[in-house]
Amino acid sequence: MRDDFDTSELFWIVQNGFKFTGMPAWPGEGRDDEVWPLVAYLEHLPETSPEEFAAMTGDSGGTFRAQHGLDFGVGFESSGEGLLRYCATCHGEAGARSVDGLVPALAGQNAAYLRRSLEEYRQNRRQSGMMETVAAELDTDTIAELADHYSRARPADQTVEQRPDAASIERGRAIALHGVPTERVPPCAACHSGTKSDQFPRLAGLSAPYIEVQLQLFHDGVRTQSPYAEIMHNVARYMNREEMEDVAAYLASLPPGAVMGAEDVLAGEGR
Amino acid sequence: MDRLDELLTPNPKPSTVGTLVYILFGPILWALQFTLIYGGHTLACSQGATPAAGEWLVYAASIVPAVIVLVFLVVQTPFARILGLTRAMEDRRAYDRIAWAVALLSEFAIVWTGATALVVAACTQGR
Amino acid sequence: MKNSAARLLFLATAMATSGCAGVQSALMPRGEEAIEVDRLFWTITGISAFVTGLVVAAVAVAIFGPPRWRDRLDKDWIVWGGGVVFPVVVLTGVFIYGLIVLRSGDVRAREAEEPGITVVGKRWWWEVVYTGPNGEPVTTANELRIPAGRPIAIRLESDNVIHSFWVPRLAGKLDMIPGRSNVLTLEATEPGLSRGQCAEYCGGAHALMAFYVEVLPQEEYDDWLAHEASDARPPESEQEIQGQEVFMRSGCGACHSIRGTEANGVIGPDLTHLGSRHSLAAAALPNSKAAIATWIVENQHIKPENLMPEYRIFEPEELDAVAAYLESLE
Amino acid sequence: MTETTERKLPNEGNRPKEEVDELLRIWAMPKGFRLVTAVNNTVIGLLYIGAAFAFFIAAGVLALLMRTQLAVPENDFLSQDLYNQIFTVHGTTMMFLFAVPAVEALGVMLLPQMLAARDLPFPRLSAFAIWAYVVGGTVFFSTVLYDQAPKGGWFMYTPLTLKEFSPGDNADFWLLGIGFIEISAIAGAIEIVVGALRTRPPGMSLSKMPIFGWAMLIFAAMIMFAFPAVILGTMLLEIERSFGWPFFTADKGGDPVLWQHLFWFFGHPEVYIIFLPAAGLVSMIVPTMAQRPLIGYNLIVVALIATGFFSFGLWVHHMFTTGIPSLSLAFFSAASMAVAVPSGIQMFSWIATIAGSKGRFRINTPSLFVLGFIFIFTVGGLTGIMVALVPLDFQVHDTYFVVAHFHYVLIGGMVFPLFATFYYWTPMVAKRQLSERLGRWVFWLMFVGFNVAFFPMHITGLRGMPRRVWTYESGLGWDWLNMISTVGAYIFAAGVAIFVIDLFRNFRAGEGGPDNPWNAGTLEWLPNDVYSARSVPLIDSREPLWDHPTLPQEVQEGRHFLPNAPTGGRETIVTSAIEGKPQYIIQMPGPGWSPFIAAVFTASFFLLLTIKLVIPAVICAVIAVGAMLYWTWGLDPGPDKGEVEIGAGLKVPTYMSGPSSHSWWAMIVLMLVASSLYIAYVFSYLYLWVVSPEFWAGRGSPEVPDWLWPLADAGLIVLGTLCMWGAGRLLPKPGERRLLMPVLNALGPLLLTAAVALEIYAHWQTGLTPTANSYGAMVYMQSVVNAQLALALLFMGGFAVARYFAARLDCERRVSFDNGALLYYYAAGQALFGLVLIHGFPRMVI
Repeated sequence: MRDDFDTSELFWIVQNGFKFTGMPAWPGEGRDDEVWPLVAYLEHLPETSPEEFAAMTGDSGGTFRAQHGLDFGVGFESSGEGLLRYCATCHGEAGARSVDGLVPALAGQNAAYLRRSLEEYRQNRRQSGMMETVAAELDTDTIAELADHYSRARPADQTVEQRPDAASIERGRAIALHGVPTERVPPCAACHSGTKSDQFPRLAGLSAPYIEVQLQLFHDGVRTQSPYAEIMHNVARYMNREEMEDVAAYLASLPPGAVMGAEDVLAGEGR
Repeated sequence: MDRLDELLTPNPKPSTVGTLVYILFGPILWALQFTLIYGGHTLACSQGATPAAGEWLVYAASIVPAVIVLVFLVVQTPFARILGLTRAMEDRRAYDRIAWAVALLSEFAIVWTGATALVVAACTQGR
Repeated sequence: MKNSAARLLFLATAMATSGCAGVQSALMPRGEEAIEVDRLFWTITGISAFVTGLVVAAVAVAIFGPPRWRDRLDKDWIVWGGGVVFPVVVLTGVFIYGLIVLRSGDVRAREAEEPGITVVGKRWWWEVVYTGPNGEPVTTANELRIPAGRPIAIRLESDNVIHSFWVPRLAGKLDMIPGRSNVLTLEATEPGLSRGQCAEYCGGAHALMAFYVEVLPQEEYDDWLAHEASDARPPESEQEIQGQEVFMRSGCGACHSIRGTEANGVIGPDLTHLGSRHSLAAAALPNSKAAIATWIVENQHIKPENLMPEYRIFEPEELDAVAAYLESLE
Repeated sequence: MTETTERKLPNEGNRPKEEVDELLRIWAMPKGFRLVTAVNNTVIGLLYIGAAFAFFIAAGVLALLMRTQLAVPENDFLSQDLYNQIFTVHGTTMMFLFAVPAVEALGVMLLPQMLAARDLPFPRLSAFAIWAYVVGGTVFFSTVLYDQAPKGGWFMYTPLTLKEFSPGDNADFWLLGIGFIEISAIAGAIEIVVGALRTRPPGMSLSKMPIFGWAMLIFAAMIMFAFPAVILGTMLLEIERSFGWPFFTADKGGDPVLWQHLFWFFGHPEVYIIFLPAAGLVSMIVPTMAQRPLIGYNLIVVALIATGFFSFGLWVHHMFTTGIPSLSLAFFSAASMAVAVPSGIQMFSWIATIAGSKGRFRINTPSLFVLGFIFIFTVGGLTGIMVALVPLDFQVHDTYFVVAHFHYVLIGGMVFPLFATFYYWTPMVAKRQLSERLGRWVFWLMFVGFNVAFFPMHITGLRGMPRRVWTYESGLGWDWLNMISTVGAYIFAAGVAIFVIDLFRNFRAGEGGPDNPWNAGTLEWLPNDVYSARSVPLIDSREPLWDHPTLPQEVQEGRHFLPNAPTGGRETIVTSAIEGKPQYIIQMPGPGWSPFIAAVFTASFFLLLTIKLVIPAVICAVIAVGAMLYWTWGLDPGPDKGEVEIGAGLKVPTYMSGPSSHSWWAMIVLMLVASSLYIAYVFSYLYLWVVSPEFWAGRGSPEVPDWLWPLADAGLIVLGTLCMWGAGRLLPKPGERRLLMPVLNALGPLLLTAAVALEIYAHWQTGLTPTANSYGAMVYMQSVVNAQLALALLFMGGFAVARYFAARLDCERRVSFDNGALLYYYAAGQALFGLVLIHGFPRMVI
C-alpha cells in the first residue's frame, strides 16, 4: 500500500473514502486531527507483525465487535461488562487514566454532559470518526446507563507525568478564573468550575492535549453543531494558540474533580 | 507679420518653469501659509503652547504671505521679470491676468484662513 | 426645472407639517448645540434657496429672455460680479456665522463640569459609566440619562473600532476612536426622550447600534443616579428566583454583571437595572419580557454578527424564568 | 467668426496622394483579436470609456439593490453582510473604477484630437494602464458575486479593516483593486501632463489651449500630488495586515486617524479630480451650443487652477467629527469657502456665454444635460457650503444628508456632463449620431429620477438617518422618504437603460460621421482618420475652425505641418511648453503585444499574491517584467533618422535627449509623484510622533544607532551618486567603447542598495523591530520606501548596461541612461534626507 500512495494521498483516501469500493468517508467532519494519526498508523502497518497488531488492538482472533458485545439491540444489562471493556480500550477503566492524552478520562464527569455528548455523537452533531461509529450503535437507555456509570466512578488521583511549565499554568489559571476581557475571552470557571449547570463538563484534571484539541475545534468552528457548542465556539474563537495551551496546562494540573478556583488559598500560601 | 513668420522667428524663450510659477504664484503662497498654520498650530499645541501663542502663530504665518500676495497684486511686473517671462512672449497679457486673478482668490483664502484665530480659540477641542 | 422647484416646495411643507416621528431628528432640537445648528441650517438654507433661484432665473433669462436682458448678461462683469464678488461677500458672512457657532460650543465646553460620564463604543452597543453619588463608577449600558439645563461633559472612548456618538436632538456627533478620549458637551434644554445612533460605520451590525437618551430634571436625575448606583433588586416571585438560579448556573455571569450577585462579567452589557431601560440590545428591540426571551435564543437573527452567542440551551420554562428575572431588574 | 484672411500656410501646392496611403498603412488599426495590441489613443480611449461605463452600470445595479432593500423599514431583501459588501463595492467601483478612469479615458480620447496631435506621447503606457485597469477592476468587482467582497466601506477606515476586525481576504481585494487604479492613474497622469504641455500644434500657446486641455492638465497635476498619499496609505495598511507593523494600532503607538489623513488627503482632491475634467467638457460644449467663444476664458482657467490648489486644503473636512481642535477645523472650513468661489466663476461664465448666443441657444440632448448639470451642481455646491460649516457638519456628517450632497456633486458634476459628452462627441468617433428623440427621454428620466431619488435624502439625513445602515426602524420619520428615494432611483435607472438601448441600436464605432455636426470651433472636429488630422494645423486663435472656415480643407489637403510620415513610422510634433513652437518629432511605437501581456501578468501577479499563491505569482511577475523589458528595449530609437522637414522649410530633429525631451519630462513627473509619496511618509512619521512620542527612540524604543552608521551610509550614497555622474560623463561617442562607463553605471544602483541594507542593519543591531511599535514600523518603512526606488534603479541600471553592450547607448543616444540617472539623483537626495530625519530627529526631540 505504501508503494501505491504517498502520505497526502493516504490522508485524502481516509478523509474522503474510496468511491465504489464501499469504503466510507471519515465520519468526523473537519476532524483532520483524527485522520492524521490513522495515516501515520497505516504507514507504519507494513512493518507491524501480526503479534504486534493483536497486542495493539487487544484482538485475539474473533470478530472484534462480537467480543465486546457491541451489537444492535443488545442491552447494557446483558453485555455491560463487554461494553465497558470496549470503552476502556481508549478511555481506560473507570477511575484509571485514559490510554492517550487525546482521549478524555470519564470518571467523575457530569452524567448529563456525558449523556448529551453521546447523543450528539449519535446524531452527528459532534464530530469524531471514532466516537460517532461507536455512539451509532448505542440506544438511549444504554447511553444513560453508561453516563451514570462513569459519573459515579471515583476519579483516580492522576499525577501529571510531565510537569508543564509553572508560568504557563499560572497564565492559564488567570484566564480560567478571570478571562481576558480585552480580548473578549470570558473566564472558564463561569461555566466549568464544577459548581454550575451539570450540562457543562467538569474540566479539572482532564489531559492537556485533549483540552487543546477541543478548544482548537471550537475555535475553528468544527464543533458548533449543538447549542452548547455554539456558545463555546464564541468563547474559543477569540483565543490564540498560546492561551489555549496555558488554559489546558492549568486544567490538567488540577486534581480531578476539583472546583476551579478553590485552590486559590493554597496557591496563595505556596507563593 | 504673418502668423507663420511669427512662429518661425526666434525670440528670447520665456522660462517654462518660471511661467508656471508666475501663474501659480498666489496659490503657492496660500499652500505655504496653509501648511505652516495647520502644522504649526498642531505642533505648538501638542508641545504645550498656550492658546494665545497658538493664535499669534497663526497671525504671523498669515500676515507675511498675505502681504507678499498683496504686493504681487499691486505690482506684478517685477515678479514676471524675475521669473523669466519675456516681454515679447505670446499672450503675455493673458498670463498676467490669470496670475493676477488667481492671486486675488488666494489672497481671500489666506485672509479667511488667518482670520479664523480672531474668532476661534487655539488648542482646544471646543466641544 | 419648474418641476423640481414645485417638488422642493411640496417636500418642505410636508416636512414642516408631519411631526411626531422626530425622536432622532436634528430638525426638532432639544439641546443648545442642536438649536444653534438648526438656526444656522435654516439661515443658510434660505440663502441657498435664494442662490438657486438666482441661478435658475439667470439661466432662464440667458436662454429665453428678451435680447436686451440677454445682452446685459453677456458681459465679463457678470462673471466677476456673480462669480467672484457675490460669492466672496456671501461666503464671508456665512463663514463668520459658522465660526461664531463653533466658538459658542467652546464656551459651553468650558462651563461644563469635568466629565462624570464616560460612554464607550462597543461592537455594537454602548457602555455607559457614571460617577456615582460617592464617586464610585456606576456601569450601565445602551442608555444615557442626563440632567436638563446645564452643560454635561461626556467622555467618548472605544476599545475596538471607530464609532460615532450622535444624538441629533441634543448636539452633533463626535467620534469614539481607539487610543483617544474625546469630550462632548451636551446641554439639554428640557426633559424628554431622544434617540441616538452610531454614525460611523463600524462593521457588522452598525445599523443596529442605537440608544435612548432620557433628559431628566436635576432632582429626578439625582434620584435616578442613586438608584442606578444601588445593587440589583433581589428576585421575589418564585419564577424570578428560578430565573436567577438558571442565569447564575448557566454561565451568563461570564460576560454580564448584575451588581449584588456573583455575576460580574465585563464583556457584555451590565444588566443590573436592565428592566428600567427603554430598549434592549442597543435599541434593537423594545424592552419586554417576551423580547428578552426572544433575544436570548434568536439574537443572531435579530442582530446578525452581534457578539453574543444564541443561548438555545434552555427549557421553555427556564427561558421564561430568566426573562422574568431580567425584566424584574428595575 | 472673423472673415478669413489670406495667410501663409506651411505647405503651398498639392501634396502627393501616396502620403495619405502611407499614413493609413502606418496608423492602421489591428484587426480581429489583435485589437488588444492596439495602442492608438482613439482605440484605447474608446475601450477605456467603454470599460468605465460598464463599471458604472454594474455599480448602478448594486445601487438599485441597496435602494430596494431600503425602500421599506426592517426589510430583509438583502442580508446585513451582503449589504455591507454591496455598499463598499458600489462606492469603490463608482469612485475608482468608473469616475476616475472615465475622465481619464476622455482625456486619452479627446485630448490628442483637440490638440490635433497624431497621438499622445506614450501610447504603450496608455495601453498598459487600460489593460491593468480592466483586468484588476474585473477581478475586484467580481468578488461581490461570490461573497468575498470587502466590507469596510470605500474609505476602509482602520482599525475596522485591520486583520483583527476584518479577517479573511476581503479587505485585501480592496487593496488589490485600488493598486491597479493607482498604477493606471499615475500612468495616465504622466501621459496627459506631457501630452498637454508638449504635443500641442504649432502656434497653440498655453493660453490658446482649449479649456478641456487646461482641465486635464490640472487633473493630471492633482493626481500627481493626491494619489501618492493613498498609495502610501494602502502600502501601510497592507503591511500592517500582512506583517503586523503597527501603523494604525493605538496600543502600540499607531493611530487609526493617520489612515484618515492619508486617505482624505487623496480623497477630497479626488472629488475635484473627477469634477474638473467634467467642467472642462461643459466649457467646450457651451460655446458650441451658443455659437460664440466662451466668455471669461481666462477666468475659467483661473477657476480651474484655484480649484486644483484649494481642493488640497479640504481633506480634514471629512474628519470634522474626529475631535481635532476647533481652530484646525476652522482652517479647513476657510479653505472650503475658498474652493466655492471658482465654481461660481465657472457657473456665471457659462451663463454669460449662453446669454451671448446669437439667436437662441440650441436646446438638444447635450445642452439639456448641461443645463441639468448647472441646476444639480448648484444645489450640490450649496449643500457643500453647508457641510463645510463645521458645526453644521457635526450634525449632517455621515448621514443621508451627505449622501444626497455628494451624489448631487458627483452625479450632477460628473455623470450629467459625461452624458452630454456622449451625445456631443459621438459623431467624432462613430458612424452616426445617437438618437435625439431617445436622448430627450434619457435626459428627462435621469433628471427627474435623480432629483426624486436624492433630494429627499437631505431631509432623511436631517431627520437622523445615518449612512451605511442596511436597515432602519420604522416610525422614525424615514419611511416614506426612503420609499420616494427608491422610486426615484428606478426612474433614474430607466433613463440609463434607455441610453444603453440607444447605444446598442445606433452606436457603431468608426469613421464616416459628419465632420462637424455642431459647427464647433475646436480642432477635434477637423476631418480625421486613424492617423488623426492629415496635417497638424498652424494655430493663431482659440477657435481656429470658426476663425478660418477653410481650415478643414487646408488640413485635409496637407497644407499644414507634417502632412506625411517623414520617418516612415508613427510620429507627432513636439512643441515648446509655453509658446507652442515646434521643437522636434517624436517617433512612437505601433501596435504590440508587450503592453497587453505586461498588464495582464502584472494584474495576475497581484491577484495571485492576494490569494497567497506565491509561486504562480512569481512566475507571472517574471513574465510581466520580461514583457516590460521587451517593450522598453524598442524605445529610444536614437538620432539615426537625422533632421526632417515638417513644412514651411522648417527642419527639426527626430530625436531629442536632455531637458527638452518628452521622456525627461515624464521622468520629472514621476519624480514629483515619488516625492509626494515621500512627503506623505514624512508627514506620517511626524504625525505619529506627535500622537505617541513616548514610543520614540530613547524612550519606548532603543536609542538611534551611533553617528558612524548614518555617516557610512551617506558615504555610500554620495559615492553612488559620483558613479552615476561619472558614468554620464564617460558615455562614449557612437561606435566607441569605454568600459568604465557600464561598470560605474552598474555600481551606482548597487551602492544605493547597499546603503538601504546598511540602514536596515544599523537599526536592527540596536534591537529595534518593526512590529514592536509605531516608531520601529516608521523607521523601517523609510527603508521600504527607499528600497522601492533602489529596486527600480537596479533594473534601470541593468537595462542601461545591457544597452551599452548592445551598442544602443552612447553620448548621443542616451535617453535610457538619462532616465536612470535622473531618478538616481532624486533617490539619493531622498535617502540622504531620510538619514537626517531618522537619525537626526529623535536626537533633536529628546
